[in-house]
Amino acid sequence: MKKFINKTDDFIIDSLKGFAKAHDDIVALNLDPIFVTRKEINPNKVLLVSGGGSGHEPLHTGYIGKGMLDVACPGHVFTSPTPDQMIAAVEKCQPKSGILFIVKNYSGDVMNFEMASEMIEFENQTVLTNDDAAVINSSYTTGRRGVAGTLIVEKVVGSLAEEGGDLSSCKQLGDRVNHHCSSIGVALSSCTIPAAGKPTFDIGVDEIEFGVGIHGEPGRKREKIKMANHIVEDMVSAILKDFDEKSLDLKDPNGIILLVNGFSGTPLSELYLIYQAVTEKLKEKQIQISRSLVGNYTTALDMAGASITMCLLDDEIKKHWDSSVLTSNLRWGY
Amino acid sequence: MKKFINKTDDFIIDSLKGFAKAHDDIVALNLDPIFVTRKEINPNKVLLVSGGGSGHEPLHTGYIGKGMLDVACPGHVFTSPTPDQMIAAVEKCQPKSGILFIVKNYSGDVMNFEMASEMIEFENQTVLTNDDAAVINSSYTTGRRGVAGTLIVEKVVGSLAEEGGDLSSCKQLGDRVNHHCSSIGVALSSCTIPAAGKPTFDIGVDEIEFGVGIHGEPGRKREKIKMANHIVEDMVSAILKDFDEKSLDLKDPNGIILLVNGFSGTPLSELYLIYQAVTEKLKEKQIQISRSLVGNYTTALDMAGASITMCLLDDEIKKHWDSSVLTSNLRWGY
Amino acid sequence: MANDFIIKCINSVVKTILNAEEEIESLDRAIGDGDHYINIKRGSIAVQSIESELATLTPDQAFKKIGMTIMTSVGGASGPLFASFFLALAKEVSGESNLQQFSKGFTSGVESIMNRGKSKLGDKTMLDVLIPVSKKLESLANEGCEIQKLIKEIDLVAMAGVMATKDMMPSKGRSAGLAERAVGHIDPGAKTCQIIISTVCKELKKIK
Amino acid sequence: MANDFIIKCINSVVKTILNAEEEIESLDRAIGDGDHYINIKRGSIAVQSIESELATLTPDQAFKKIGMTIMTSVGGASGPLFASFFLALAKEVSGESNLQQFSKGFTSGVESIMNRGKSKLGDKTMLDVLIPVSKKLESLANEGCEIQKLIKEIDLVAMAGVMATKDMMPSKGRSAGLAERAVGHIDPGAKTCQIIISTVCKELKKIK
Ligand SMILES: Nc1ncnc2c1ncn2[C@@H]1O[C@H](COP(=O)(O)OP(=O)(O)O)[C@@H](O)[C@H]1O
Ligand SMILES: Nc1ncnc2c1ncn2[C@@H]1O[C@H](COP(=O)(O)OP(=O)(O)O)[C@@H](O)[C@H]1O
Ligand SMILES: [Mg+2]
Ligand SMILES: [Mg+2]
Ligand SMILES: [Mg+2]
Ligand SMILES: [Mg+2]
Repeated sequence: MKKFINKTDDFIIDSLKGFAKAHDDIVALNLDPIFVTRKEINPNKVLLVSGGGSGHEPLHTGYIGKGMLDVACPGHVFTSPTPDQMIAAVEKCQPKSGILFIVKNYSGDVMNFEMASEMIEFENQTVLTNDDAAVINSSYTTGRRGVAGTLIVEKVVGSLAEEGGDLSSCKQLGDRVNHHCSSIGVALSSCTIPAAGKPTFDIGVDEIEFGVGIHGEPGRKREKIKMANHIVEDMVSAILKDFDEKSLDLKDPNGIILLVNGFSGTPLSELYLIYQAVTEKLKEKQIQISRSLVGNYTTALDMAGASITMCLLDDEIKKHWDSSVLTSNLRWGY
Repeated sequence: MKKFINKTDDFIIDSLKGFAKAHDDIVALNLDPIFVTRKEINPNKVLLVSGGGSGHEPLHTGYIGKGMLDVACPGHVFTSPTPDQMIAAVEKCQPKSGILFIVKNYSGDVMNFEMASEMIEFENQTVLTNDDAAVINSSYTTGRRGVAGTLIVEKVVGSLAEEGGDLSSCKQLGDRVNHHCSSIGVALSSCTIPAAGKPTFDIGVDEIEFGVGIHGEPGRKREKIKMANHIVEDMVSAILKDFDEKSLDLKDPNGIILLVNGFSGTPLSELYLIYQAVTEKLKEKQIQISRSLVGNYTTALDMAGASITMCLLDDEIKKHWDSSVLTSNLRWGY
Repeated sequence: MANDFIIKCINSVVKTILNAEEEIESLDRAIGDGDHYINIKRGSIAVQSIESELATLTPDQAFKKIGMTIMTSVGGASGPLFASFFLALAKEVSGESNLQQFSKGFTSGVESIMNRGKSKLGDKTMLDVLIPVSKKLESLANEGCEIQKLIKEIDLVAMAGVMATKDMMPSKGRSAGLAERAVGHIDPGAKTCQIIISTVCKELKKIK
Repeated sequence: MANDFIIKCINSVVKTILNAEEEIESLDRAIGDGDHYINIKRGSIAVQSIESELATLTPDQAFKKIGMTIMTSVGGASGPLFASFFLALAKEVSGESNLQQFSKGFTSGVESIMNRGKSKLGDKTMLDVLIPVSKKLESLANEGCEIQKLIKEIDLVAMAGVMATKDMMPSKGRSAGLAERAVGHIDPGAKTCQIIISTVCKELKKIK
């Protein structure tokens, strides 16, 4: 394992210190327990709190700021944060309009946020994101994972909260955006957790992992690498099938947000190539791309690979997607 | 080699098509010959034209837009563009206030832009960037390479050109910003050119390449991997020495822009960790960090590694750094 | 049950966990996200580091303190689950608890995991070790079973529980996404529980 | 010098280049950025693709066309250099050029490379093949040397030029950053020139 790192135990803290310094006009870092808030906390709005294991940067710390999150609680690499982090963060913020937790659907995240939710005295609700179409949803399983769609939920709900939406409206909108999002990811390489020091999974020089999660969890199937257009075809099919199963019609004239997300080890040029391939597929299907985002927005340490997320728009979602946002890693309109 | 790619010959064109579609509010793509311009060309301002081999995205196409570049001419991967691309681009733009070419100092780039410069009938000048402190400058060599500092030159001169600065002021400012920039890069892995299909250089599992260029050109020395703080110490020393040799005093109260740039294969979390290490070193040296940028801004395909760039500020450079910019990959103030 | 025994167990467990790095880690790499060993190591070392404080507490206070320490140091899925176990256990054991009382506490701890994790026997998790162990423990304790025999039986049940996860389809935790591809792999959390239980059994053996 | 000979040479050169992939590519990977083979391949195929157009031109027009084609297809450092060579050569050869005239044109082409590249003998570039070859070619042509002997000598000089780059310190092009680490490696552009020259020599041999 080769990484820019001092001691593995200090990795997250060293990195967060740099993050907080580089963006000290936007965020403030609390150590012990660890959490990041906006530099200026507005206690009157619904407090949007997210968090989860580290290793997905810029998710979530990079989305703190005007029009998006108020707080993020980073855990160790790929390990959910502990309840004391969320508790200390909301105590510092003293929100007067309640708290909305935005939590990716992983057992660990769900349970730690649940414990925090039970232990704090502020009114709070939770939006669980579970946009990963790779995991077949059934009553039998814990359910689908939350992946890059989470960023869209955070942006859209962030806008509503910023303009004064109340807790139950935020919760409702969050649930709807999540329902309107489907994602699928493909890995070309494994990631390496610093403390583990070796790749999470082995993958052949000519293999890809289809349906991989953002922790390098194995996906639906292992297959031979093929032309990008063909990989994208499979990815788009999986997403369209998912929307079918949700009975959502992507041919809606509102169109979709198309997010081509890199896991961090794949160059921007390849992400744009994927984007191009998706546009061709969607043209065939007469699906309108109304908004686009291409880049490394929800990563998996150093994993090479990418995910595609589609979010079906409606007037409200579109309005809140377009509104101004001023965070370290997503910024427009300001 | 595993990449999201269709045919290696189509790589650049497929990727550019996606780029242009994803940002069709900002840019327009011309095929045959290939160049990218702003969607709306303003023929009255000094036309800023950059370009170079592909593989460094978002450089330069990602910096086209209000307050920065007007045109970028992408070559094949790591291969300078050909004169006909620049010639066709400026003919399309019909600039009335002259052209400033911003060219990274590589034999190929210099020669191709020189031929273009000789062959076009518009008044034009060239700023050659050569911020790479890894290459010892001497009359004996072609000189230092242009690396991530190029982005700072493009931003600052872009601002002056946008507000109506004339050609010779733009040229002068560009040369000064370049002189005020020093960079040094370290690679943890090689990159792989799609058409070559194998890594450009071999590097041991415990080795790093100190002073690497943005094409994976071998650097100053090969050494064993060590703690990030120690790698950063060497990098900062090399840069400070370079400023010494240029007789520029970094302790100036204007302070510096600190750019921690990823080559694309290194996660954001590690870049922030490097940033943190640099801040500690600069504190010791009493050098003021006035502006910061951390991310993948000048990349080398899929190479893991990072570079540090410092740019000594003065009032004019600071003003033009802070002014609004609206490109696909650098955006503030709008 | 005196606290010096609890502390002995803690120290032993830390040692065993550190020795099992390769084994535990490779299991979570195969069907999880590769961090389970690191999580468990961080948690057990955190608990070990409060040893001197534990020494001054009653057993119920000690279990509560252990639970809180795990809750604030481990994270992930295993953190809240192990924390819930100890917090529930703490409620059932009093100052001078006996084996029967402990076994009730153990069962209550396991139920607390089931509630927190919304999981049950057969989900391919740590519960596939913990549920059989709690059942066996309670019945043997109620029978008044001789302690050496009890140790032996518990050890066997725990081992059988781990092995059983191998052929299960996963339905909880990160491995759920894998579906049939997880079949053939042992659950890492189950393995950890078995290792801890077996270590405590060894410590118990030494007393008698 | 008739165009059908030029075309024969082009086809031969393309073949030789394609066969030398491994060799050329590894040289630029060692001390450059790994793209030289791809650039040369792209350029020579582009030239080959205008074969039928070349057939209709006078030699000077053909060389000019070749130069322009290289200029707009190769890029990198080698593109403008090779392009300059052919554009300068085109200016010196007339409709029915002889060896002496060609050798002058060759020298003029090499000078054009030196001007464009601001480079000279000993910089560890293609010029370390081209300059000695142009000198030898001009003196042999002026002496009225017998063609088979000339071919042999040129071949040797080109080979000696390539080998000489091995121990040079680089000062131009991408390898300059490497300094002493480039010593021991042959320059890729020099190798390409030698391969092309040797291929043309082989074609010449076949005529007589
Ligand atoms: N809902 C659940 N109920 C019971 N045990 C669970 C549940 N989810 C996960 N586990 C256990 O936790 C283990 C994984 O723990 P760990 O790797 O530390 O956390 P994470 O899964 O968050 O990375 C699994 O092997 C499994 O035994
Ligand atoms: N200034 C120069 N003068 C002469 N030849 C040069 C010069 N710069 C580079 N070269 C030649 O070009 C070759 C490299 O070409 P190529 O790899 O195609 O371009 P690039 O260096 O831009 O990647 C070198 O091996 C060298 O022979
Ligand atoms: Mg985890
Ligand atoms: Mg090149
Ligand atoms: Mg895990
Ligand atoms: Mg090259």
